[in-house]
Amino acid sequence: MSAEVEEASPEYVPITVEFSGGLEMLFSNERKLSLSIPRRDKDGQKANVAFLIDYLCQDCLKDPRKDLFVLDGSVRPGILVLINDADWELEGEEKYELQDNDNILFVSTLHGG
Amino acid sequence: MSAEVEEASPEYVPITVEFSGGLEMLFSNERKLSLSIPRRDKDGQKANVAFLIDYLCQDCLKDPRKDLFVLDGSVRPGILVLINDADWELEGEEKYELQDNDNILFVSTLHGG
Amino acid sequence: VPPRRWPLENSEYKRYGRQLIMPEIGLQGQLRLKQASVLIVGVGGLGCPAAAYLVGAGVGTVGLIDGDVVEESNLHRQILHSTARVGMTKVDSAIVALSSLNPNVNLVAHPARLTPESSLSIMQDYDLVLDCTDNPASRYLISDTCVLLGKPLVSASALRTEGQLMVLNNPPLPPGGANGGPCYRCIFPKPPAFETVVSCGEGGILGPVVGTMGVLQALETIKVLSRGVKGLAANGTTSPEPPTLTMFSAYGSPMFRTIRLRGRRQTCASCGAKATVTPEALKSGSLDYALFCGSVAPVDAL
Amino acid sequence: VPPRRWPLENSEYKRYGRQLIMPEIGLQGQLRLKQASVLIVGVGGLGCPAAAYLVGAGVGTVGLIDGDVVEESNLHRQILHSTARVGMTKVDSAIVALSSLNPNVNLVAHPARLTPESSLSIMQDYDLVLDCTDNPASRYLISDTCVLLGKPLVSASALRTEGQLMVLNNPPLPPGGANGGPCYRCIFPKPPAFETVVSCGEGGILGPVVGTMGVLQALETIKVLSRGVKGLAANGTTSPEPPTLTMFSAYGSPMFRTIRLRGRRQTCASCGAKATVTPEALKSGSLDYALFCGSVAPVDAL
Ligand SMILES: [Zn+2]
Ligand SMILES: [Zn+2]
Repeated sequence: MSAEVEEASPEYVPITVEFSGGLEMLFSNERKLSLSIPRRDKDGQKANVAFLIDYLCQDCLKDPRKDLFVLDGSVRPGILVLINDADWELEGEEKYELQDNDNILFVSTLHGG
Repeated sequence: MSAEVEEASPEYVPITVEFSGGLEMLFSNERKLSLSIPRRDKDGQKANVAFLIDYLCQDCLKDPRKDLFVLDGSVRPGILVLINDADWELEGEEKYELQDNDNILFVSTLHGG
Repeated sequence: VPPRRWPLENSEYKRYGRQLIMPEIGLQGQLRLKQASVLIVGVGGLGCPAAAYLVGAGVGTVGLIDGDVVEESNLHRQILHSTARVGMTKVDSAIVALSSLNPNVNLVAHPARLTPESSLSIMQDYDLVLDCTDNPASRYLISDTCVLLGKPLVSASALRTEGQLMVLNNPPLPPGGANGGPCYRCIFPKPPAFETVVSCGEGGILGPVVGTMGVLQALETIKVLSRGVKGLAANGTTSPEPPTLTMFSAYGSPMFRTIRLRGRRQTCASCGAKATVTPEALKSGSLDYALFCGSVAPVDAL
Repeated sequence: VPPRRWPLENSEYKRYGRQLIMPEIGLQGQLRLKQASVLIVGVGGLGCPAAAYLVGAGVGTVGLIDGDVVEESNLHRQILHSTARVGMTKVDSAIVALSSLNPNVNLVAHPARLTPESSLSIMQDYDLVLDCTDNPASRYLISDTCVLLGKPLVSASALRTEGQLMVLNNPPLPPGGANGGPCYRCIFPKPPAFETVVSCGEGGILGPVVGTMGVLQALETIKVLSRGVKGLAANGTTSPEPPTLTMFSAYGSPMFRTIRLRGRRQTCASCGAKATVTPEALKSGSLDYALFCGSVAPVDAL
């Protein structure tokens, strides 16, 4: 499990990750995670949302149905990714570099009525 | 009118003030004001919410019915004061010292149904 | 009547199946709803949608209290009433609609105004109260009575394009119980000046605004009841959620805002350690709610 | 029919007075509501409360389309229907309730499923469409048709304890109009995998959750109509509010959250400059919504 450091650190970016619309079921029914993500990936690049998605799959997604979250290396169709309450397409999508205290929300679209 | 400076300054605290529940009618129907308040009052004390209320009455409240906002020097009964989305009683009420980028919300209670 | 020992009837599984299968409700929650009784004070813009969803959800007993009759100007927002029932009491009109939606719910009619003399005896039989009224005097009276009787209170209000929602006295500990939820007086110790109170008749009201608040009252009620309100009161645990005020503004951006509220006020006249609002004071009429709220037309306002 | 030159009748001033007196609506807004026509697609948990408040508010013409009949399992949340009307079409059942609430509204029945063959001809007569359906294939079909016809779309959905609300294609500029509001395909270019789509029957639904979303759809509709949707489309001004998604979670804290959405996607198959969704493609059936959404039961899902 990741360390739950709150304050800024030279090595880790503290962020909040949330799941909604049923996605929380894949993450042990946790709706909100406080995570500290390495600031750099193994190639020394700054951690971005693509890196976070990998990280979540490896460290947080215990459910065997990983393909309900990612498909072909990307977030599955029907899942909105929101960076600080804005559609990630407004922020650079997977290439957005994580900042301290960012909030990343993954929402599954609902279709019922 | 106050200067609408956004960045931090040694002399002014930038804050947002909002009105809701009908109170906006007293403030020229403005629901949201971006203000810069002097950091110190004339006695050199740090600007607090009491100071802000005085400031609003003098600089922003053009409506002659000032007594619908303050009464006997204090915010009128039936008006909630919220500091960063929390009841001001959780924050020290009138003595709360304004911080950069604080959000102060004045809400009139509604009674209709 | 002893509590039912057996789960639901077949037709109840069918009718409530869509909410039963959710972990948040489940069979246990549905049985709690069925065993529960709630009082809706005011069958207007808030009370109509609140009643519809509570009756739909299978709350066992729903009481309705209102002294008014249906008027044409109500119909744009008071969706249980109808054009043909203009002139009928709101309580009777609502019961026509509600019993046709779900005949399994025990509907109790109180076609009268709530008064300081009647509030204790009317409210004591219910587990939870919804404040769907439209004036400050009623709001203080209902809150005081809820504190005295140990009932949680789901309170909402609306005017023009805005609405407010709070769950009060939850958990409903006796006066002096510091871990109880705040009451209406904790949040608003002093009533507003009479001249600042605007009614929906004067200020106007957009139907879906008050409708949203009423449906949210039904939701909060179902949340409290399905968790087990009686257990909460008895074992003195704190509410699972800290007290909040949900603010709604139809033309705001965002439309909804959630405010953290204070807990109980130690000096509260109603729920504080030295409360002056007692059953005797209430019944004797020594607490003049209308005067307290600065009105000249005392009980008429209720 | 030329637009009415004279203001409202006396009984209309009485019935709509509480919303008329608000500056956000006013006489102008009320006349716009009266001259407007809206189509509600789906008369279930979303459509029932949405229809009630739109009919209450005096929208001139309200069309209802649904191919289902009322079932007992609907009644906990579909508050226009009744136990006695189980087995009746949802459209007819809703019309019974709505005409008794407000006989002045022209109610149009479409007791059928919306299909790619019928959607253009059914939707073209309306000013605005509410998506109150329950499956992805319908949602793409409705959005595509709204873009082709230049109609704003008020879309909501709900499941279990959560809901989502968006106003799409607002302003409703023609495909390629970059300042138009995003459509459903701009937000969700690819449909979800069929096996991840959970219906209310499978997943459950709490009545006031879907009820809140339906009432909010009525509110957004009234906001768009009373501002004057036709003017908006004609003069090509941008929407007064940037596009947002309102998310509701009954057990969340806070319960509501507002998300900023992207604008139109230049490459959108429906509203983009090189749109492939054309009236001809739609009518010819070459756009297989059910297949696109991965379903095996094509039009049945609509
Ligand atoms: Zn109190
Ligand atoms: Zn598009």
